[in-house]
Amino acid sequence: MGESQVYNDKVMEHFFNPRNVGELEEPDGVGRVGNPVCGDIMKMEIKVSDGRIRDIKFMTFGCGAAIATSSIVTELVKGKTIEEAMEVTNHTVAQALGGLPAPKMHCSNLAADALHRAIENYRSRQNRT
Amino acid sequence: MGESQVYNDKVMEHFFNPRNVGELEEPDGVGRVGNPVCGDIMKMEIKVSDGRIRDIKFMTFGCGAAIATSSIVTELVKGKTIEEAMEVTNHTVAQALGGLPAPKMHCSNLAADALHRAIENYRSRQNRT
Amino acid sequence: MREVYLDHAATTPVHHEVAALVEEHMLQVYGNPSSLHRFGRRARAAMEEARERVARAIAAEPEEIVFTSGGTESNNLALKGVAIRAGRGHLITTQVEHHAVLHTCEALEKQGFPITYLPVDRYGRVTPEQVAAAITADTVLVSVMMANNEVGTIQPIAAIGAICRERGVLLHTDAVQSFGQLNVDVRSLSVDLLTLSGHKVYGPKGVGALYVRRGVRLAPLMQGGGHERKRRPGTENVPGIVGLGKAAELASRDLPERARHLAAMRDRLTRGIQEKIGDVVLNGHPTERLPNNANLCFRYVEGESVLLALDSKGIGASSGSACTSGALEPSHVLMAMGLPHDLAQGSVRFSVGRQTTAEDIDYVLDVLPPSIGRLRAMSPLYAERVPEAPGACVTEEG
Amino acid sequence: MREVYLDHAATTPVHHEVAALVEEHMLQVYGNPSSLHRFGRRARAAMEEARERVARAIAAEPEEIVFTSGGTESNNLALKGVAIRAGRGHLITTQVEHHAVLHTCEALEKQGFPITYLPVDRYGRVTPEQVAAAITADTVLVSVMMANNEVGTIQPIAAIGAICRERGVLLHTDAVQSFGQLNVDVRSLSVDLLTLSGHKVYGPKGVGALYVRRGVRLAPLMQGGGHERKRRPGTENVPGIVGLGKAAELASRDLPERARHLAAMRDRLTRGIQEKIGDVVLNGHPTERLPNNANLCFRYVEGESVLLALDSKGIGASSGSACTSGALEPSHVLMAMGLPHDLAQGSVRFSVGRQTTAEDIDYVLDVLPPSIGRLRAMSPLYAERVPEAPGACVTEEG
Ligand SMILES: Cc1ncc(COP(=O)(O)O)c(C=O)c1O
Ligand SMILES: Cc1ncc(COP(=O)(O)O)c(C=O)c1O
Repeated sequence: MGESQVYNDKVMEHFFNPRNVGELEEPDGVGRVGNPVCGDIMKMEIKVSDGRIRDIKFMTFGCGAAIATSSIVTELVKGKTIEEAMEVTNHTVAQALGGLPAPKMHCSNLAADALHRAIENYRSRQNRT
Repeated sequence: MGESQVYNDKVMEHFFNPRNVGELEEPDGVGRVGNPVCGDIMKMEIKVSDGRIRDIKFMTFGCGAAIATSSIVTELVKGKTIEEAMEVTNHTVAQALGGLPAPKMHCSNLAADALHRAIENYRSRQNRT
Repeated sequence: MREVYLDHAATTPVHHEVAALVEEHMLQVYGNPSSLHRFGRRARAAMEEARERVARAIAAEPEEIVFTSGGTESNNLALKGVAIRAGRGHLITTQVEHHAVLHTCEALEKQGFPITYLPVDRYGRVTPEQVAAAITADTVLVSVMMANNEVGTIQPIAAIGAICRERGVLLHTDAVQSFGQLNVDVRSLSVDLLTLSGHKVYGPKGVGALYVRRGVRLAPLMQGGGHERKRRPGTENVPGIVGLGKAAELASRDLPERARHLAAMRDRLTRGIQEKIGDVVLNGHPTERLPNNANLCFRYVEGESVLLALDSKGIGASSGSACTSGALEPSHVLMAMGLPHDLAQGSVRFSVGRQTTAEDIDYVLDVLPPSIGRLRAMSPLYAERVPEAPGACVTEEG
Repeated sequence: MREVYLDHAATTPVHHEVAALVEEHMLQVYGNPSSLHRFGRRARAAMEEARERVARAIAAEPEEIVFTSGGTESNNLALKGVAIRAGRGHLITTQVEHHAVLHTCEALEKQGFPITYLPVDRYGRVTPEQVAAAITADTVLVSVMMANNEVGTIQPIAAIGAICRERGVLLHTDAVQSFGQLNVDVRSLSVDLLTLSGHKVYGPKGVGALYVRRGVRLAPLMQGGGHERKRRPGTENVPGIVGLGKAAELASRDLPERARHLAAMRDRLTRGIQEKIGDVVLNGHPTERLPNNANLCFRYVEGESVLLALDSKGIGASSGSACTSGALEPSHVLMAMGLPHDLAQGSVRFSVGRQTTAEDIDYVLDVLPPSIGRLRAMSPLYAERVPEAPGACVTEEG
């Protein structure tokens, strides 16, 4: 194993170079989740047109796993249809990162939930208009 | 303490150079004791004249303490009156050696007993004649 | 890359004089101290010299020192040893003890020993009055740590000791973190049992000691040969014990100088951080704390992410105790001090050591602000922050 | 003066490669394996490599190895761990186990676990049939040592293992003495738990291991952090563990060569003694014995006096086990083998090691005959001896 990290290289890469950090000017949907046990808080904002996620940004308060999962989920769904995005699960996210340490699987792997909330928020706004 | 021995120097000296080892030609008294727990066996033979122990020899099967106590007891009583010799106790013997390790105090410290047996044996022979 | 180790509360590098002695004894003084021959006697003499050194360092008698495999075993032996020997009885401890005490208490609780876990104030302290009030006619043992491993808070052991003596109750203190940083004197503390661990004072891992005041009887944890006056069986770890003896000697010899150096480095770090990074809170007692400990919350960011950032720059620090840093539960110590459950794990513990230099600290002060900045920039809590509410570690949003 | 160490069954000098690794890890790889940072990860990696080495040496999986503070703790953990976890049940062991097993059984007996102590034959052996006959519906664990530390007798563990598997009973074996002398393969032995100790195989003191077959659940002996998969708390003794790993690797790599050398030295000694000194009896099994062990009775003289004489010439040997050589009780092993109570302590154990040379042996053969002669000359039993009665160790006189 040598000096293996707690997290694999891909997780660390996303932690140190997270994609799509920040907030959107006028988001079409906003999702926010918090895990009361770990204290992680994630916010996802999406820009949707023609049923596709054209832009996405996140803000995360949390551990390495929380930040890396947020980052990769934005990469996974950018350009995807919202139906495709709804199929992304926390499990898909962990897989895309090449795995997470066992205790982090349930605790800090909320990014897909945040995304789904954002999509739901987008849909509810659509319904309202 | 440095590399202290289990036994002090005096005990070791008596162990390595025991005084009065052997058997007498025609002993006036013979004493034998055995400790069933340790398996030590001691034999004391005395030669008495004018109420004094003129010669004494021992044979011992036993540990370092058993041999050293046998040796010193012969030294202590040689030339003494048998009354004086009867006053020598196992405690006197241990003291004369500058002390014995605690577990050896009761177990391998039988030399005075062997001596007393020899004196009693001498006395009983006297009575018989 | 430069490497800076600031996790001395988790474990310390072995002092080179200690390491040399340990190696020498592995190769040269290899006898079994129970053997009667010269090889055994040399080993026993080395071990007894080490026992004298440890005893001297805490003002005890050599016969009062029992060598163990470390702090965990010493704590288990102290608590179970007294409780099991008594057969029944009530124990008192605090909510901020090390797991080696807390989990042992829980195990004893399951065996029918009632336990009182005293709460602490926001600095992590108990008062002698709390202990006095908790003592009942059934109390057999009080166990209060001398200083906390996570936040460094020092407990008023001498005052607690006086109360326990008066009430005829035994007192154990876990001095694993204090030894080498505070003056540990079993007489003036009035303790009956005291735990030490080698690897926290530049000694070897896998060796510790329990001070057992003369006359205090313990049931052993294990059965085997009659080693350590029947209190701890097993062939004695002579090289480790000799190493502990040397480490103890050095710890007490160098105490004032070490404590001064530790405090200077720790203060350089906290002051620097507070100057360069806003919204930082120091956990634990402001003054009654170990000289080497700085436990900090960087508001709006989570602890582990700070540790990862530090690690990537070669800096080793920890969140809470090393034992739990692999787990996800928030620190029971910070929780007991009243930090909210979901945020208690946002703390970072820096613990400096005797070889920590000003350059090490300055390197941390260079590296840390941009890392915190980067993490805050992606924190929703930072974006939404309200003016600082003093006292709270991190502002929870609704 | 020439010094010859022939007490390798009590403990062994640390192999220089092992000592070098231990020192290196004390100074360089000082992190706490529970820490997440690089210092901690290096320590964990070193520890896990050691775990793999130990596992490989006994044909186990790394997850099946629990590191402990030594053989005594491993034995306590195995027996109490199974018994306490089961809550109730019957245990079977033998009368010739090490005190770390026997006294643990006695402690369990006091807690209400019935124990069967199997008797042994005059060579110190139990049979698989005895074990089979002793197993009841309540039996939860059988513990039989692989080879005896005093007389070197090897037990038929593989056959016992087959019986235990068939009957659904767990089997523990104390392989402290066997490891490095016999092939120890947990699969072919069909054991569920197996004890190792570092210091008997040229590894460090204060570190051992317990093999716990996958799926076997144990109650821990101590409480604390969640180390060693919750089976053994306390900061891991990384340098010691690394040392044990190396020692285990060397032990299995060098096994055939070592065993050959040990047997050659042992045989040179016993043959020489039997040629030069009459009335000598070899205790233990004539062939099913450890290659390094020669346990002898010199008739008509007592064991300790022989040891003192040897010690004065620089030779280290022992009577029975090191643990009891300070005590006066006769060896429970020799007693169980049927030697008379008062003479069972007349034995001398020579145990050769990997560095023992023919010159060492020849030195003993020079020094020993006059010493025995001198002691016999003052022995009343020798003076009164009757023609040799074969088989008995020392002739008791009426
Ligand atoms: C306060 C305290 N007590 C006990 C322990 C346990 O000591 P060890 O790791 O030597 O078992 C530690 C450290 O781990 C500690 O910080
Ligand atoms: C057979 C046997 N089991 C257990 C032990 C105990 O091992 P340790 O001394 O490492 O506690 C020993 C040696 O002392 C032994 O010979």
